[in-house]
Amino acid sequence: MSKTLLSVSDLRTWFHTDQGVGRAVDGVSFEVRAGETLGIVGESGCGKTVTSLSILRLLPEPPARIEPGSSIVFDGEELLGATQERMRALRGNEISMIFQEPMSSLNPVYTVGSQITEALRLHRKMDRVEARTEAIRLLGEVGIPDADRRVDEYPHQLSGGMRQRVMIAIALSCEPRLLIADEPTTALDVTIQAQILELLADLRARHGMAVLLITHDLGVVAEVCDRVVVMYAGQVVETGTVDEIFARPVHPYTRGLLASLPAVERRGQRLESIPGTVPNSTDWPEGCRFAERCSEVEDACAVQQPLVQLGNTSRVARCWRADP
Amino acid sequence: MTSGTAVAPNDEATSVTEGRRGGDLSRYVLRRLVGAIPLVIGISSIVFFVVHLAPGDPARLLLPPGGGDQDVIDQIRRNLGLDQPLHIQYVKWLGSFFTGNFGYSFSQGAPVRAVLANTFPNTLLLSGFALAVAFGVGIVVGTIQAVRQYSAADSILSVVLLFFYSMPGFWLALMLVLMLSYQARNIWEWPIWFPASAMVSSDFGDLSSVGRLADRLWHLVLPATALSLSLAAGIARYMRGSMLEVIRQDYVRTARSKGLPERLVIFKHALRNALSPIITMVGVYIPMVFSGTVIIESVFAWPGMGRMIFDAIGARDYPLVVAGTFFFALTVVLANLLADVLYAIADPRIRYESDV
Amino acid sequence: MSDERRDGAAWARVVSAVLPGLPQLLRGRVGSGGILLTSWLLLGAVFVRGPGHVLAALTGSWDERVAGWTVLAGLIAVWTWSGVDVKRSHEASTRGMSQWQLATRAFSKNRMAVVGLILIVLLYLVALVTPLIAPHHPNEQYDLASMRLIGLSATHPLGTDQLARDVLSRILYGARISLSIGFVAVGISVTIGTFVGAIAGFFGGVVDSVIMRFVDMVISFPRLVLLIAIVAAFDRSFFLIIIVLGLTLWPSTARLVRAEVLSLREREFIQAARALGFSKRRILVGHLIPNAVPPVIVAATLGIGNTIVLEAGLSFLSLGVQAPTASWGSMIADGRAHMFNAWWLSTFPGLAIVFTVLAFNLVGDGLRDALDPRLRS
Amino acid sequence: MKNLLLVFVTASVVACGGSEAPRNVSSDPFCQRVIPAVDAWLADARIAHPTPDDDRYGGTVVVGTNGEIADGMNAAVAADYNATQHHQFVNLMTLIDFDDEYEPRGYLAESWEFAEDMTSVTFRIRQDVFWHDGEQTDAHDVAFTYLAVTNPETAFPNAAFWSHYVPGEAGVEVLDDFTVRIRMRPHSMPLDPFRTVGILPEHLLGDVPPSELKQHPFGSQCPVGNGPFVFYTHTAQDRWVFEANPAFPEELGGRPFVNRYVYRAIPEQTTLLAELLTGGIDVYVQPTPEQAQNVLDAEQLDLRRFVGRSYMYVGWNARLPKLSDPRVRTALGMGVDRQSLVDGTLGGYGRIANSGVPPFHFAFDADLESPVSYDPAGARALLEEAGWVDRDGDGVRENAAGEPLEIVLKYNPHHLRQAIAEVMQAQLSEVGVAITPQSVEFTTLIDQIASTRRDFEGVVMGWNAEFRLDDTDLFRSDRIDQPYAFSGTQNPTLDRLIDALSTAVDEDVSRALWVEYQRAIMEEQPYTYFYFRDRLVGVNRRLQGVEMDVRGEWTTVKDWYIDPASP
Repeated sequence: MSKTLLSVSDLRTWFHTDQGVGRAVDGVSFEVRAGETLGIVGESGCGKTVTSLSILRLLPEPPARIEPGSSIVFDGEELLGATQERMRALRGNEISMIFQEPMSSLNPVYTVGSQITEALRLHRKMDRVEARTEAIRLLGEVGIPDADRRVDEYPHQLSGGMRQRVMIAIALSCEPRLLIADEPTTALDVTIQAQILELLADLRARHGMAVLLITHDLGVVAEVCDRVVVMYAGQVVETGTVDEIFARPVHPYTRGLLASLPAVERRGQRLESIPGTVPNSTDWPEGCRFAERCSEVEDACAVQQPLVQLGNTSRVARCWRADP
Repeated sequence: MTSGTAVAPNDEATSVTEGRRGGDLSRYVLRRLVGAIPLVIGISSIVFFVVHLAPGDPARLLLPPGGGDQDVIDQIRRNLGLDQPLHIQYVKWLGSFFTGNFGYSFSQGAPVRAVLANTFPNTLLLSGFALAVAFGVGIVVGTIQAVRQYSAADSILSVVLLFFYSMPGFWLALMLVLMLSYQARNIWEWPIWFPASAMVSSDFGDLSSVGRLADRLWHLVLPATALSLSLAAGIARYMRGSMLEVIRQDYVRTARSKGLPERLVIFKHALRNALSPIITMVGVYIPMVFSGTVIIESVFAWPGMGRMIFDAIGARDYPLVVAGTFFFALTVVLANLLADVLYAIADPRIRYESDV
Repeated sequence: MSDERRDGAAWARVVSAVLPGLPQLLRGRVGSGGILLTSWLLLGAVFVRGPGHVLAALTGSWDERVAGWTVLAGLIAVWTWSGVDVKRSHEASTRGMSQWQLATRAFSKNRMAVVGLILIVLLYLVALVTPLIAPHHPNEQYDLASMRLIGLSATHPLGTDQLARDVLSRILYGARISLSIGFVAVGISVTIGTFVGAIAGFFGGVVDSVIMRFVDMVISFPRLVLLIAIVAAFDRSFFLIIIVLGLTLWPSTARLVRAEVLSLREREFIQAARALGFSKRRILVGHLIPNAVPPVIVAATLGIGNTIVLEAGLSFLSLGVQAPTASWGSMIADGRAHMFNAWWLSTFPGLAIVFTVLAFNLVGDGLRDALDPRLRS
Repeated sequence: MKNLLLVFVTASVVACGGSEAPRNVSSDPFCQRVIPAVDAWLADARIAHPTPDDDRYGGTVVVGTNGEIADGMNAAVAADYNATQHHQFVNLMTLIDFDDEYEPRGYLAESWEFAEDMTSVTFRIRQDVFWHDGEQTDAHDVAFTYLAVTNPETAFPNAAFWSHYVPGEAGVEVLDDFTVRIRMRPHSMPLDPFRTVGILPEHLLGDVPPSELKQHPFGSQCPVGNGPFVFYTHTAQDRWVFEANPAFPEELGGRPFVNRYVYRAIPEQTTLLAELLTGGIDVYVQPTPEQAQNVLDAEQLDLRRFVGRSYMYVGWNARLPKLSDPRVRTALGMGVDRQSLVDGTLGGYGRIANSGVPPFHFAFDADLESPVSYDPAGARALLEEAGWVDRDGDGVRENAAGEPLEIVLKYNPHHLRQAIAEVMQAQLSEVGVAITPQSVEFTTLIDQIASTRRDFEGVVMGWNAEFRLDDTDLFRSDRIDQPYAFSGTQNPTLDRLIDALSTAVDEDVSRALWVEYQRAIMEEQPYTYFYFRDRLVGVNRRLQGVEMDVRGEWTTVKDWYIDPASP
């Protein structure tokens, strides 16, 4: 097993607002190993995006605050105590990130080229000409045709898929060891989605970087991930390899998610959905947070459940019925 | 996952080449200019009739109190061509207009063209300077306020700028005269004080060229301050709003995720986007500045066109009023056009399809 | 309900009966608490100072009646409102909040805006009860030879003016003029602007271009020429000033509403209304205009302040309200000749304008932040 | 964008700053021809007449007032006070001027002689006066000027000046190059117009059709005078700059002391005071009465005060039935405490007027008992007598028909006029008259009161009295439809006296008639006369040689000098 690149433990990112304290991320732990692809899945509002932004410390503080006791260790270095300067040295260089909305993630008033070269010149100290050549190369690498022309175009002249490719090029530019991809395909057409995922997988293989893929779509997870973290209401509810999770989901929530996935073998059946919505982060239910929506709820669910390791595997789940 | 790096299908053809943008720009400017002609002529014509229809007879004003009889008044009217029917005067005015002659200003005793040539540049200098200061201050303050939303600095800057904005312009101007001219020089004996009026000192001719530049700037300080302080608050307010919107945008987060220092994130990525809507405000602010000059030029005895038009209306100096408002309107139209062009330059997404 | 809470409620009700607004204030609701308490204190002071006066005013001249009834009705309203509010706030629980409640909450978070709002409420109350609190008649001239331009004194707290009139009383009466000019002129311009803008935005096409070209022209039009021509052509009056100001301010509202309607037009609920076959008029008046209201409210609030300043500018150009009626603008303009030797003449009305306009702007900014979800943090 | 604007602004500041002295040279062909000629002549004259070795010579003096010099130096079309002052004492020359006893003395004219029967006057012109382009000033210039101002096509504003002179060619005769005779009908003070109207250069304006004189660039773009100061530049609404004329005749005082005289128009009085206090201007013409105190308080400043020529009055429209009764008009005057206005709003710098005869006039009778001294009780009685009684107890009097005595009092926005209107409103309400002040923009107001519509009831106005008084246009019955017959009273006594006065040559006869005239006016009360306002001038003490009296602020401008001891 390769070494641990990123280790998040007991991460609590809370939002302090007038309406109360929103415990968006409430004690999340997981780790990413070098070269692997870890997926984080969950419905919107479960805290997965906040988790990813917390790693790069990109959340506006206030209102957000990473509570004491949390820890994010990247390659042996504790990030939560790091200076802003150190964080900037890491961002875009060691750890880079691509976002959900390719339409709005690129600055509309600068050319694609200048947005790529920015990171190159900052972190890799290239001069203007070198950076431009490298930018064109990167655009080619992410599959943009006519790269030497496109490099001078503005984001609005590109399609959504192309823009996401540009985002990936920016993220790749400094050969990061960890790429955080926050719902990279959600806003794209299905055909483009597949291309982008393929591209990501291919690049990971070539550059040997780890990928932390945030998504709500288990289908995506199945396609590209090695391991999965399932999040619900600010907490991790289940962890395991893709095969394990898909074959033997333990937590009722995970099962619910899987049931709502269209599958070839279940054609003709109604797709199931989980009733209800994720509760408000200022007002998590006491006890099991999924209890209200759980079809298998019992009295014991009124008590907060710890994460339980399943057997001697690396799998953990947060349900009292998960048999060890 | 075999050939993931295959060339992506060119799913959308949105590319517009730079060359076409350039061609669009000049055609757009031309179309706007042509469109502005009826607007400006329309405004001038309305002013022509409004001023003519206002009661009062300029010829009477040219008589000293106590003297004169109706014959003299009639003769003055004949000499000035005011005895002709209004439509004839209008046609004559239009004619003189197209020859660039603009007629004769009887309240200033000089051809309108000469009067405008002497006063309009002064007004442009004052308003240009005031606008530059107002936008400079407004943009800086608005940015600080947005970056530090709801902080003490945000509130204090708001209140300070709003305080000046809330002062009636003439009162602010007179206060500046009282404080920074009289009090500063005579009472507090500060080393720096500013002249209360005029564009240059009376010994201007004896100064070196550096001295002359300094003298002009020295005289600009009070009127430009008075004019710009009231504008800066509005600009800062829009800038704050615009900046607040922009710094919540994804691309600002992208910039941060690249590891850019905060300074670059704000001043390179956010500011340029936040500025675009501010640029179009030049078009809104120029008429405001021009209105402001009427009062400011009076207080500071600045020989400009705002004050000139006001006096000309009082004197029913029709040719001067009409020509003056024509140039004001023209400047406003050109400024709007300039603002739109600048906007388009600042924001590459804008194409000149419609006159926004 | 716990005992503690019930005790709290009882205590709050007692306090509210004596000092309405204090319970709210103590619970951190600066906005409603501040408004209730300061209004209570102001009106109460007026009443206590001369209950006889207040009662006599109820049957006096038109001015006095308004003042008298304002005091009585105001006191009762404040007292009841506070009582009801205290009772309700102890019963109510957190429910889902409407857009307006969210906005109210966002607004009351903004301390500066809340202070501005309290100031505005007080200003309007003062303007209404002026006949009961002004120490002198605003146009009463005392001895010209000995009483003019007297500085601050006990009989004339803010001094006397160039015609030996009491400056404080003139400022108090001037508040009525300045505030009504601001309010009515903006009312006129907002109404016109909203309809013109809504029609242009809704119908689009030729209607839109014609209207907007006209608006462009009015905006580029040197407003002053029009003002002077109108003021020269008609006899000067309070209403003329209001109309002139009202007619010159509408184009910006029209642009604002048009832009808003253009974006609303494509939104789902309007499309739905269309699909349901609602008439154009009904969509425009029933759906589009109400939804364009928030930005218009902001613009109107800011506009009132601007109009008060603009009126002062007109006074400087001798185009303001007719003497001897005092408006703040005309008081500064008349007092500016005495800036070197009787500073109080222009300073106090000037400060009155500054604080009023400041208050309107703070409230306007607060509203903008509160009503525009994009600016909420 | 910001940078762009800054570049623009800096560029324009530099562009303006880079030129020589700020001088507007008109592009008009006339000016293009004339200005180089003046410059050349002035350069020569400076060599020919070196500045005397005296440290009083030199420096720049700046005078600030709140108005422009409308129509500039063209004496044939300009007649307002500031313009006339500059014609008389700065840029042009008049034939005669007044000494400090207000007796005529020669100026451009060396001497003059009346015909026995007073039907003509013959002037001898000085032979050492030159136009500022080098041409000599002679009798032809005088004749040209006379023809121009008496030609109706010129529309000389003060037509009443010439009502006793023979207009046109028949009225003027050049006897030789330096002698000219002007014909007239015998009348009082026949020299007066020649004190006011500056002589114009025939060689420059002789070809201009009279009806185009007004529009000629000579007036405010490039005047060429012959007086002690040479025109240098004029910026509209800003300043006139004149330079000392080194060739000004020694006999008349020679070259002025200051090198440069600047006239500045500063519309805002607070700014004017600030400029005077901070040394931006040396002379402030007409500070407000309150500002006078600031001038007195400043140790570097000196306040000059002299009797003014202008008086303020309220004109009643006697054409209206309710104002046709002299008793009503008298009562309106009696109901107002005019002295309190003089003491209050004028700060004591003025005196009550009872007629249009100014205090400096030889016929002014200070002892004349006015029937309109402040007397509210008397006013009430007089109104009762005229049939105005408060019949319905609302505090306003009504006549027998029940019409209330309500009068709209119009004024143009000016603080002193507004004060009169406001004080009248307050004080006349005490005697049962409802006055409604109404501010009307000046041009509109003039139109309302001077046109035949006479759309007013009462109006606050001011007149400027000249040394030679002539109220024909105001009160003579046959002028009732002329513009300035505001009140429209018709009084045979006044008609007779006006006629007799205008032709009375002998001063003693004239004085007696004036006394009678003042009585008649007081009786008729076409106006409620308020006051003559003193002229006040704030002067920086560094400026010496300043003498000011009723002749005007600029009377001794060529003798002003900057105290060599001043910093």
